Amino acid sequence: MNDSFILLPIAIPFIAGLVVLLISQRIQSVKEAIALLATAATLGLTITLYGENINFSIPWTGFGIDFALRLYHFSAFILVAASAFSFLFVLYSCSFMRDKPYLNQFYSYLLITLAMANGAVLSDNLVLMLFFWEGLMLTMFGMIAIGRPGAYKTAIKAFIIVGGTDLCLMLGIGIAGHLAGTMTISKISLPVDFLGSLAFVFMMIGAISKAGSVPFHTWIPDAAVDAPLPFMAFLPASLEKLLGIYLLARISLDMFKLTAGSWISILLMTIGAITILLAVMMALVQKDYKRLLAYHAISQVGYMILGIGTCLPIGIIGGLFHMINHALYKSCLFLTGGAVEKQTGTTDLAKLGGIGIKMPVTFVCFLIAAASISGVPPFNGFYSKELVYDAALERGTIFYLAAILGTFLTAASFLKLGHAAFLGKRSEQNDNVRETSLPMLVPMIVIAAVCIVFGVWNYLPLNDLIKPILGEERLAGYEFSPNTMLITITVIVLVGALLHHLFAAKVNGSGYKASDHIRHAPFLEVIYTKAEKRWFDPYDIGLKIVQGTSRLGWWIDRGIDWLYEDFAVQVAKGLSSIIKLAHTGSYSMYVVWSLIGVLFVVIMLMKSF
Amino acid sequence: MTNELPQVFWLFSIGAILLLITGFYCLIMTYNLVRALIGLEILTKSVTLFIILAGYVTGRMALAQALAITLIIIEVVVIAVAVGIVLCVYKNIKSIDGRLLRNIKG
Amino acid sequence: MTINIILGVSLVLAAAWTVMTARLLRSVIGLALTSMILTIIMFKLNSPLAAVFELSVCAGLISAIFISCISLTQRLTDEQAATKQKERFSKFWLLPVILVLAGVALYQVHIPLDFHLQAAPSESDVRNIIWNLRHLDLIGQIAILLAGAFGVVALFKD
Amino acid sequence: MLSPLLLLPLLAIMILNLPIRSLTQKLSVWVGVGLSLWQIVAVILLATGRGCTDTWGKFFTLGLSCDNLTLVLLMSIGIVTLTTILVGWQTIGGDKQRFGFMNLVFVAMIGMNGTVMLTDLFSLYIFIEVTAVASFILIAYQRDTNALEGAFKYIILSATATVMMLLSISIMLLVVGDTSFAAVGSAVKQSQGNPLVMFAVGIFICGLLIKGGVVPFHGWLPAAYSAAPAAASVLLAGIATKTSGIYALIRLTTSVFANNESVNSVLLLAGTISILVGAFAAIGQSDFKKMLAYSSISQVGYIILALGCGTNLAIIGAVFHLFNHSIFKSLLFVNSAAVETQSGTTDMNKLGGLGTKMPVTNATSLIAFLSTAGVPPLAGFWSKLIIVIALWQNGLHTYATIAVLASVLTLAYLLLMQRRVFFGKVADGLANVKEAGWGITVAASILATITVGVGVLFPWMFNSVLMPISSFLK
Repeated sequence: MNDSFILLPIAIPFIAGLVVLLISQRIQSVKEAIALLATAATLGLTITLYGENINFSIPWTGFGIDFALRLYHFSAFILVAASAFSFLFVLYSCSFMRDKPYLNQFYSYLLITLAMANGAVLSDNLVLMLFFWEGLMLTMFGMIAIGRPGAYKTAIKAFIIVGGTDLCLMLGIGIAGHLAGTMTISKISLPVDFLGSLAFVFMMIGAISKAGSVPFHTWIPDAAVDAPLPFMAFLPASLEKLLGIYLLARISLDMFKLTAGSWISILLMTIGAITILLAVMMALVQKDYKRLLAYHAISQVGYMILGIGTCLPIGIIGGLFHMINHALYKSCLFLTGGAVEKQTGTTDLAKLGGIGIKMPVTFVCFLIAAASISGVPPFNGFYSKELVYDAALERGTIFYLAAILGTFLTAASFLKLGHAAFLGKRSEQNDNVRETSLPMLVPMIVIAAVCIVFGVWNYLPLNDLIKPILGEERLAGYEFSPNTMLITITVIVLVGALLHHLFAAKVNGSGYKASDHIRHAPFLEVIYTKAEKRWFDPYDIGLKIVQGTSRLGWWIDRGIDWLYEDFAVQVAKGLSSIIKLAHTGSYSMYVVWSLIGVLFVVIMLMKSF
Repeated sequence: MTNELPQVFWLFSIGAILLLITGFYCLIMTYNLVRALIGLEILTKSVTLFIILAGYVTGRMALAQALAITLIIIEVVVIAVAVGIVLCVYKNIKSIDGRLLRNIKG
Repeated sequence: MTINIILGVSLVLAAAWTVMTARLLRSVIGLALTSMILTIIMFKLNSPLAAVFELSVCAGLISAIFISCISLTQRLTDEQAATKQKERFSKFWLLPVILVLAGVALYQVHIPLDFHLQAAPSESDVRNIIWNLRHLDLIGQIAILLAGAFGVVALFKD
Repeated sequence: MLSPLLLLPLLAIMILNLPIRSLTQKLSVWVGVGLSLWQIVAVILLATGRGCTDTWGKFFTLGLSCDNLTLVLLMSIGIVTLTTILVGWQTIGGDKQRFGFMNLVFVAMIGMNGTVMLTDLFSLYIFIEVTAVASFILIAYQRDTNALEGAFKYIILSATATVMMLLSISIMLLVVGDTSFAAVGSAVKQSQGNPLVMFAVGIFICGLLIKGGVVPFHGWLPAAYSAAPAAASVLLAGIATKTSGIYALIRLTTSVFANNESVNSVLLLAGTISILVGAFAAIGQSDFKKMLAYSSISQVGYIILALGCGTNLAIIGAVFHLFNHSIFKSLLFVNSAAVETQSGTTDMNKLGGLGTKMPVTNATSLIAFLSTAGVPPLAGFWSKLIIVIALWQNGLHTYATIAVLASVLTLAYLLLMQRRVFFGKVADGLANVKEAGWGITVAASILATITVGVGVLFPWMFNSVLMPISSFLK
């Protein structure tokens, strides 16, 4: 195969994106067809490229910065995933985005995003990667901005946060390049001394903010409401996670020599644990379908960062497996959200309810994805989380507890979501709701099916996709048989979550009759009765605590938000008004300034005499 | 004559420097637009004197005179255009007070 | 030398008067006077051609431009002029002080003039330099005169 | 091929002003378009090594010279003049008015072309003054009070600048006995320790800084840029002040005033202050054009900063940024002209939602602002990158950091501009706004294409086009 084929995954979507932008809005179907064709072609191409090892390099700007691309297991894997998701989203958008304004921009942004993402994944040069990375930021900005009329505020917030963290990434790249003496990623191998760790932390900030971790997450929930829905499913839910975690994995596996005991490992795990808990608590109190999902999109990143942060092969495998799983089920969830929005016109949970019967396929897909994200066996989320738990337990019980608590709360919130949206009493205006159209259903079904496949036959992705990334040497001596004890704990936790939901539903009086048979089920009854007698009170208190901490989390969340949004703006405004006051408009004043300037320059030049 | 040269040079240099000070003082302190232009003229005179002086003491009188003549021609055009602008200002706001020309600030 | 000192002092005095007098017309006359003194100085400095230009253009043309400008704008009444004069004095009393101080201070300084001083007669003709050696400056002058003409047309039309 | 760049516009003015006005008034615009296009072609020819024999120049003693720096500037003069003429065509009503405007543009063209080609300090003063006088009149062309205010401030500050420059020239005459670049250059090199020479160098630089609008010499700039008629502000902001101030500064500091440590530190400081003051002042503006004016101050700061760094790479960055800046800042001003003519205001509080009404203006403005803010892969990113790299390599880490951080500020205020003018709800009374006329949209499209093209092709241009620029550094 010709080496320059490696350029095509970047070139095809990019050119298609430009073409789509130029086509008139009136011939909508042509646009859709081009977008579909381009993504399909990219997908096919990346699949054929899978398994190849290609190094491609042409001289670029000088200073040792070449246009270097490298295709190997890891990047090929991410390429396939990104292309597949794009294809499905275009298919979905064909139906969802119809009748929405700015359509031409949407498709071209999506295609260019794909091109940039492919470029960032393929590049073997830090500066080149940065180039694509920044391009991604632009298209992201554009995509949020074309959502609702008020979306600009969100877009700017996202832009500032992402721009700021990209600045960190730049700094990190600068330091790393300086230390290593080369910008070629595959040649860099740095020890984690003072400067090295500094570089790592800067690059890590860039990576995890792209993945949407705390404290760089605040734009995601806002974007969830403002941006077009396929965007949410596409960027924050899947593509950015892929990229962010890809970069994190690259820097922690290849570029830096991390060991399990280093403080960076602890730092990563702490960030992971905090992200899991903070975001999931936020999710629990949400009242909007999309916002709730968006907070989960943040929370799940915590598992990946935790997994990679353990620096144990099992954890890394778990983190990466979780990354791909998360991309699957979270995009599926967002797609169900889009279907619900399209059919009912709202994503407010208070106005939804009981539409599960009206939209059975969507509901089933939702169930599968929700079970997956909650870590219910035998769906895929369960297996990846198991691996992360295993690694976390090995590194410290506290991380394990955080992870398992996160699972509990995740399950609780999804029970709530499913109950409120699809079950329960149906309001009158939802009586005429129908199942959504085929192009929207297909991606959901496909993704849900993959969720099951990756769950039941989990050795397939593990052996063929994930393990080659780490290589044989690192894996030597590790077994990946599930730990029975951990599985048991998980199951118990999940059941607990279910019970909690039932009780909460009952106490809140939302009439969940289906709880009866579970209540009298032979084994559960024991636990259940116990729960009613002994566990209930602590439970209630526990709920209060959870809500209290959620509130606290909310304040922290808003505080971080304030720092980005108001503080910086106020400082800039203050300085600006001082400068404005100084410009009085009097020409003699300006002459005086100039003369003072002249005096100053002359003194500076003459002081050596 | 020759031994007086530095003294002559320095004497007129002082004169030119004082003209410079006068011109800038006028430019800064006055509000009247025409007077600001008169300040500019004084500055120009100071510079002309400098150039002539430089030519005189280095013996490049012809060059200095050529430069001075060019300079005078250019400055007269600038002043003419400036006076035109002042007159337009007067036509618009019936005043040549510089304090009224502070609409664009900040 | 005495004549030189008198010339220099009167140049500065004329300029100071130009700045400090209240009536614009007198100010313009002061400017013309400054110009004339400068002309004499230029003659003394062996630059007759430039001196002629200074006299005809600066003392003549520019004064004419200024006077026409002043006559087109509103004149002050005598009372206004009187109050203006007071105002001006409160604002400009500093100028003579500065001038005297700076003059005395500069007179005390003897800067090291380490360049080659020579009062040689002009090495070539002024006209030769203007017309034959500096064509670029000529083009510039033509351009700026054109610009001035367009400017006058643009600013004074109708 | 060099002297025609001066003489053809002069000839054009002469012929147009023959007493056959009824004919020439209609022709003037076409002559302008032809002249600027010819200039672009001539530059390309010169750059490829053809047409170097100067047939006309034999009849004159002009002392013109041409190196790669000159070519870059001539190119941007051609492009910006072309767009100015297109915008003027659209925005200035009446044949007679337009005719006068075109004449002044030609004069400005002579001034700028002369400035970049000459080799004599005094001629430099003359041609800077030609450009300036043409600019004064262009600013005041429509005779509204604000424009007159801007023009008057420019005259005062510009006169201050010329006094500085002439003072410096007279000292050079005193020390050197001549005013040509070569003579002054060698004399400055020999007399490094002479305080008088340093003083002369210092005030000349100050004069140029005033002309270029660098903080704290920038007082005239916001007024002049924002009050000028739409077409004039394109010329002024795009190229006129850049040639007379910044180009001259680059030329003098690199080839005449011998790379000097203390000069460099002055430039570094002035550049940094300009970047920051300009950016912060721009954030608080509510007037479209005034924001652009302050942005111009801030961008010029980058050029000065790079110049202060003094290495070859930095100067390439400065020249490249000068070119880019002239393109994207003209583009922004063309867009402001479109907004001004269509909506009748440049007050951003009264604007909004024009994006849907004026798609071309919206798109090109987006490109221009992203390029200004230094977002890859547009042209502005590369020049800023080169500047930052050069600063970093030279050990000026603080300045490099400030330069990077300030580009975030640039992004912030231009984003603000874009949002308040083009996005959001359509403001009251703007429901019937339409896209600007073809002249403006064509001009905007040309400039946008150049910005994008240079940005995308940069990696391939770097070695073949950009690096050779430094050949003038000898």
